[in-house]
Amino acid sequence: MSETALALAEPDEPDVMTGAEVAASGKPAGHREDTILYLDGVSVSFDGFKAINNLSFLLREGEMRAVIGPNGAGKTTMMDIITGKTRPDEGEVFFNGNVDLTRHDEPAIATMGIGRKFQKPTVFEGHTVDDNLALALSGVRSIFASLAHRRTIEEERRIVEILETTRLSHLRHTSAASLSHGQKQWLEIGMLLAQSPKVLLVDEPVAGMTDAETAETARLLRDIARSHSVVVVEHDMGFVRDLGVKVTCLHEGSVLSEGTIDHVSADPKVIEVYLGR
Amino acid sequence: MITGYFLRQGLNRWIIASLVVILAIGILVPAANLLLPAGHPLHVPSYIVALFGKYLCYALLALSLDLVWGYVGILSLGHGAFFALGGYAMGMYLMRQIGTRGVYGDPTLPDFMVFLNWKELPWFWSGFDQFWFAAIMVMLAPGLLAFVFGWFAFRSRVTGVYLSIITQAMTYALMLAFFRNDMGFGGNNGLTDFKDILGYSIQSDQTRAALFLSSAVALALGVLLVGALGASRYGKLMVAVRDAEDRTRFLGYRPEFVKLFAFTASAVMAGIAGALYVPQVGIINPGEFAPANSIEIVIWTAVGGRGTIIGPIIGAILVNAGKSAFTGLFPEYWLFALGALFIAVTLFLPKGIVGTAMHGWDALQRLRAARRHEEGRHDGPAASQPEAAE
Amino acid sequence: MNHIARTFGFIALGAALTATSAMTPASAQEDTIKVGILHSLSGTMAISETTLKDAMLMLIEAQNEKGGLLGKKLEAVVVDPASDWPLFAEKARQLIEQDEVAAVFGCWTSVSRKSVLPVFSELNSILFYPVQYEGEESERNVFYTGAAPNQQAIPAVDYLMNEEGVERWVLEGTDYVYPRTTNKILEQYLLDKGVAAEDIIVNYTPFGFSDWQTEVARIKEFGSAGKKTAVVSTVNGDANVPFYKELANQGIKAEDIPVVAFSVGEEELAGIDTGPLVGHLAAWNYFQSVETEANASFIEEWHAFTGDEARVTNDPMEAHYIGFNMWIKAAEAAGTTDPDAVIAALPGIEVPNLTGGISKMLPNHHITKPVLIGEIQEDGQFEVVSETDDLVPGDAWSDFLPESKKLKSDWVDLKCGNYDTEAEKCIAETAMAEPATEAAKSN
Amino acid sequence: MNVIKRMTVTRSIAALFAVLAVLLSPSMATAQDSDVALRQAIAGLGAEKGYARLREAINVVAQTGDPRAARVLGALTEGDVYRRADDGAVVIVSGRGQQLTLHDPVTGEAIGTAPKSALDKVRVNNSVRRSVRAALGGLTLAAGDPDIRMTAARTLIATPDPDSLAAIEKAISDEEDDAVRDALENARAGAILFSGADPETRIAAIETIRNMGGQQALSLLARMPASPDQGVLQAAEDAAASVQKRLQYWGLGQNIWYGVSLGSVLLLAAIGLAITFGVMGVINMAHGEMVMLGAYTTFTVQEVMRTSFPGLLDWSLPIALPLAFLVAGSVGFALERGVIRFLYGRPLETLLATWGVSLVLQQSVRTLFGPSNREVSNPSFMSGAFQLGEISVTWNRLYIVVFALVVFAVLLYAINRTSLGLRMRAVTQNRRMAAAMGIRTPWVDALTFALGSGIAGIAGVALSQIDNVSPNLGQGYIIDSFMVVVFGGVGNLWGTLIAALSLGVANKFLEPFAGAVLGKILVLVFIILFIQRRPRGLFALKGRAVDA
Repeated sequence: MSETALALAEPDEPDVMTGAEVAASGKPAGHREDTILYLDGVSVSFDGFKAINNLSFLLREGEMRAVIGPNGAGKTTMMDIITGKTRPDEGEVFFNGNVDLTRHDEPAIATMGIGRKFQKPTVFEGHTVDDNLALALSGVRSIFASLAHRRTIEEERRIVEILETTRLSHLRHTSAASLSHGQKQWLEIGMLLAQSPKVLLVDEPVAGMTDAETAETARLLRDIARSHSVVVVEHDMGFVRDLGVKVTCLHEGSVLSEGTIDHVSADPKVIEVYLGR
Repeated sequence: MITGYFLRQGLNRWIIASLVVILAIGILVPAANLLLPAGHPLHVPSYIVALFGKYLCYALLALSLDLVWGYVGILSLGHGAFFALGGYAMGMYLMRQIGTRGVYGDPTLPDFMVFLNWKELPWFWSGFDQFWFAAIMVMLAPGLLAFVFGWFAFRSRVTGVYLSIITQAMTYALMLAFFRNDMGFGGNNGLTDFKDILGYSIQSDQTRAALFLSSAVALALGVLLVGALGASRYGKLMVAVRDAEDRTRFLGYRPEFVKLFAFTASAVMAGIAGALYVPQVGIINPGEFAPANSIEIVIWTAVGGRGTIIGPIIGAILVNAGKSAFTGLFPEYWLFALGALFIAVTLFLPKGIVGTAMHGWDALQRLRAARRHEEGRHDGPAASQPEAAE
Repeated sequence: MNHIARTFGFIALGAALTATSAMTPASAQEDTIKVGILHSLSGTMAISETTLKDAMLMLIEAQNEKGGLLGKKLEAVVVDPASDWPLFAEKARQLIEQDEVAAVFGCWTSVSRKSVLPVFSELNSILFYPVQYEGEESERNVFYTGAAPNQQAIPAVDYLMNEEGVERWVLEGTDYVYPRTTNKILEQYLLDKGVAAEDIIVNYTPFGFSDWQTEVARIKEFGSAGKKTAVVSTVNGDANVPFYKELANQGIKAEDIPVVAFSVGEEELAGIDTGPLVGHLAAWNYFQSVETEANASFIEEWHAFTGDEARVTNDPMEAHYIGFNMWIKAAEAAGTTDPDAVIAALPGIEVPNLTGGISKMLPNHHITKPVLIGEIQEDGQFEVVSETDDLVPGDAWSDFLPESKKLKSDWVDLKCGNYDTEAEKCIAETAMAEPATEAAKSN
Repeated sequence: MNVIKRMTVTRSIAALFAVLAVLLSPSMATAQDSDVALRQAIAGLGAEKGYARLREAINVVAQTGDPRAARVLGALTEGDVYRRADDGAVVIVSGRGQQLTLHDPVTGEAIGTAPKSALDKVRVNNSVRRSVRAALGGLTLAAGDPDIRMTAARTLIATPDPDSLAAIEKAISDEEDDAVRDALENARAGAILFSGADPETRIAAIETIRNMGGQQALSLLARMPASPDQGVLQAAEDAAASVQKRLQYWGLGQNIWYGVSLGSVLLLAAIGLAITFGVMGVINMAHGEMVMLGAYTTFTVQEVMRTSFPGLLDWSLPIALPLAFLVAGSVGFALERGVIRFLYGRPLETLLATWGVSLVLQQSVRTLFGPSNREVSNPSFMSGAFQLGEISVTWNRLYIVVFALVVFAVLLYAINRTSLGLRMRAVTQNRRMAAAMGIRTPWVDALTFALGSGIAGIAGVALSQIDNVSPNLGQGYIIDSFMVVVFGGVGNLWGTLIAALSLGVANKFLEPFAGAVLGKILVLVFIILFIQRRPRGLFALKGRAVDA
């Protein structure tokens, strides 16, 4: 595990945030219909603590977005709300412009085409890489169908393809439990791909990775972003810069700043939040 | 057709081997009891037939627990309840078969109702004079209970220790309920004094042999079922739910249904085990619902090795054979031996006897494979059998 | 690698154990007569049953000192059915089939007896059952040396009615078959005696019940209605200690509301501070405090055998004493321990009991016993306050239950355990004929 | 030939007469004349066998009216009155063993010793004891101590007798203590109810009884002989209804008390488990056996006290407390070091190992102490009950409630305020971080487990007061304990407290309607349903989950 990556996660390097570019922030502009993800005025609190406070966020089809923010900014909770794990107290959450996500639970949302990678890599350790991907493949989801299911040629082809994309071909029959941390992260991304989602929510994909792995992951995500909408939550500023996409900075459950990485890192509010304390 | 399905699921040779062994025992033991004369060195006394018949039922019960615990990771501390319900359904049929041969000679009412002055048969006893009805109830009663219980518990995402404890509460509540004489199940004495099953005397060696064989067949079917389930995509899903429930949910699966199916199927298996057990031991009483009994099932499974198919079978037979032997050999000290066995197995064989053996076997295979530089070769034996997870 | 070795070691051990369990009968020695002892030594019933195992060992040892039986020594085979009812059946089968015992002394709870009944009738052996029970049973292979309800419950109620002037009754029991049946019989008996229905309450609690506050308060309330009230307790085993503790603490004195118990003997009292319980009653066929020579020497022998001066004796022990002596006498009379011969010889056998009388085995396989009512004393013993003049013959079928009133048991002349005196036929026999016809039909 | 159990629990009656005798000594000289009569009457006690004769003899003694008769009558109910075999003299006996000390039945002076074999006990039964009690009621009304007069008055209320009216009225006029006078007034009213007094007097008496209230009033009203007078009947009915109504309100309170008391037992049983299971995540099936060990420690301590230090007998519980903590705690410590430490992170396997441990512990105790119940007596300060209005509160239950709360408070303090508690919390929240900060985590684990087990041992001391002390003791509590901890929320001590009390109260409110068994079943079903609603119990712990 790379210590540098961890160190980078701490936003204590002001030089990263130079070259500011001012852009409008606040309420999302644009219409619900044009978006793949649409959150407006969302709030949620746990035992009086407001984890998300009047959050508005929107993602266009095919867009990749990086979300940054200090610990407790509400990044993971936002993902929980989108994927149906947490119900917002108020506010609107729409997928594809017209599907109200607050009315659906996790499996339903997942089958609609929202895939999620957890902060802590979560794969099926009792299975091989191959089985992990096979289970993730879109298609059979009902219990009874799965009883009689045999793998099709098409499925086989997709698995091979994903294995190549995620550079795991040589580990195909290895138990997931014996993968390295980085390999597990990739496998999980691979499982996301196998789901054929429209949107990928990726939570800290490079945490604990070596520099080489981090770079590789950035490349992988850029690849994916060509055909999918992606939200990446990350602490690692270097990685976010590598991605080269629009950045949203969350703080105390709402959007603090939004724009290019240079713009956001130059935003005095952001600097205040990261360094002010 | 069915065989074809199972074969397509790719049963591995371990399962086939155990099937052969179980069926061979199922045929040879009763045969040695019936056909060989009493003095013959290979003659199996009826006592052993009854004893092993009981073990086979316990093995099926342990296997059913393994399906939910080993594969899906649900530690049920209430599996004894399903076993007992199946047993009661069979017991009720056997009671109705007594007919006028009860001590009071009442044609419909079982003895315990007669001396408690009950005038007519309670509604839930009707239908049990028919074997087919009882056979359905053997599966339906535990299955339904498991389905309803699971439906609520799994949908509310009750997991881990909480789930274990409420399954324990379930069996405890049922025990208290069945102890009540007002329930109409014979209270503490339960159901006993059975005469015959399907017209054959329950005490004859032939009937006992048939019951023994049926138990062996039921166990073999259980092995087949668990093996087939384990090898199917559903089986992989069960293990996936066990290892990372949230992941399956975010992949679009509904783990509650995965669990519900396994739980219900397992309860039905346990019910069948109970139904076969009752005519062989001749009594069913609320003690079978006791939480301690359910814990014992867990222990058999763990001793043998959970998450493996033959593990729970070996565990159930070994622990119970040990119990039978110790209670006769060292009546005052057998609990020490039993207690020590449980401690030793957990400490030294965390994967159970079979799990550990397989682990060793795997390691051996891998070693050989490595020597031959055959990379990526899929080693067969334990692949379709999930490793015991923590 | 180490793991594998250990595993195989384990499997080998297991196999060895299984083998041993199957081998035991091979070591049977020809020059002894084996006697099976089937009492729980672990689990919930160990509390009561372990003593009986010790008592049997003592009796067998004493008999061997006297020269054994039919020129052979007796050998006790002890097994532990562990308070597990199906295990009782399994162990009974093991004793009879494998160890080839001549007779079995054992069981305590009704359910354990019910569990072994089919085994004894199938394998045709003999069981001596030493505990007071609910009656409603008479099996060819079983000899009931404990009290039937008419040998315990009814005399106790008579005593309370006549001596204490009790008019209001609480029938408090644990919810199982013995209390249910006994209370059913008592209720009918009391109604027949002119007690008003509202002056009787029947209440059941579960096994091992420990929180008696509400129940005892209710008894107290019921007892404060003005009429003299008594509690007839068929509360079983473990639940008794907290029951009596609560009675004492809520200040229910024996002078106000006496409790007469059928399941509380010296052994149970050993676990209770009896100070506050003085005056509460128990009905048995034997008390340790009975002053007879036979009893004094029995107690002395018991203390010598156990090496403990504090060990008490109790009623089921006496039942085993009587049963064992009857079996010896019957076997000597028959000249063999063959079950059929002994079963035939047993009815009519008379042996002295420990209370100064001669108990006789009746044709219904129950025995005659005196009924003693004792009051609890400060030292944990009972003081006899009433005793029946004659020995009371045990009645298998109660006269106070409508369905069993007409039944009669006689294994000598009628050869039937449940002879219907109205229809004048043996129910068991008529029923035996039926499966044959049924089988014929199905063929 | 048997163990002579402690002959006398210091019971109120015995104490009462001892005091009485001292108080009466000045009047001895004047009573010289009646001395012969009294001695003659007392000799009658040893004369003949048979309870009816004995009862007559008691009445003869009582009719002498000599207050000194109280001594011998009191001793009679205690079973301390013997007849000397050689001369037939009636003596009071004290001491134990084979050689007994004899006392004069009138003066109580020691008059030498005699072997037990030379004495015949004067046997008594319930009806004899009742006769004695009735006789004593009259004898003690004139006692000097107001407490004794109070007891006498209460006895008179319970046994109304028109014949004693005159005596009561005289006593009322002499009485100076208000409380005793009130009691005597009630006794008079009771006696009037049973007399042939005119309607007005009886109605007034009914009014007095109604104000007295309680179960006893109801009993008196129910028992009073039927009156031809409508007014009296009506008054009696009204009074009964009003008393009944008051009783109902009190009944509610009584039920709550029962519930709290049951809850405190549950709390005691569960609280150690809240540490070993709740905090450490060990599914500790041997928890019940730790409770059992505590109970057996109490038994052992009491036996030692009884044989070696009889004076400290009443102190055996306080002495047993630390010992039980140590015994159960060290077994817990050994268990953690020997077995459980290898199983962290595998909670379900701790279930198996600890189940094995529980079997071994049970059988060890069975081998050591025998399979039967052992007697642990209530010390005198925990015996009996007192009335709080119409609520009857038994002392042992009250002590247990208080004790449970104290244990809870101490534990809470230990966890939240002491350095071990701090380390304990640190280790359970983040083991690696705690280790990195220099906390010896294995040591803390062992101590935590020992603490939980020790608390279970302490619970055993308390439970020995109300339940069996037998090898099965633990088995009876283990399931309930798990229910309480899970219902309250694993890892939350306050949850355990609330859960125990609410389950206790719920159980006791269901019991009168549904019966004990159904009540318990309903509570279990409620727990099952509740867990569906809140899958992590009443007070779910945020963050760290004890998960399987």
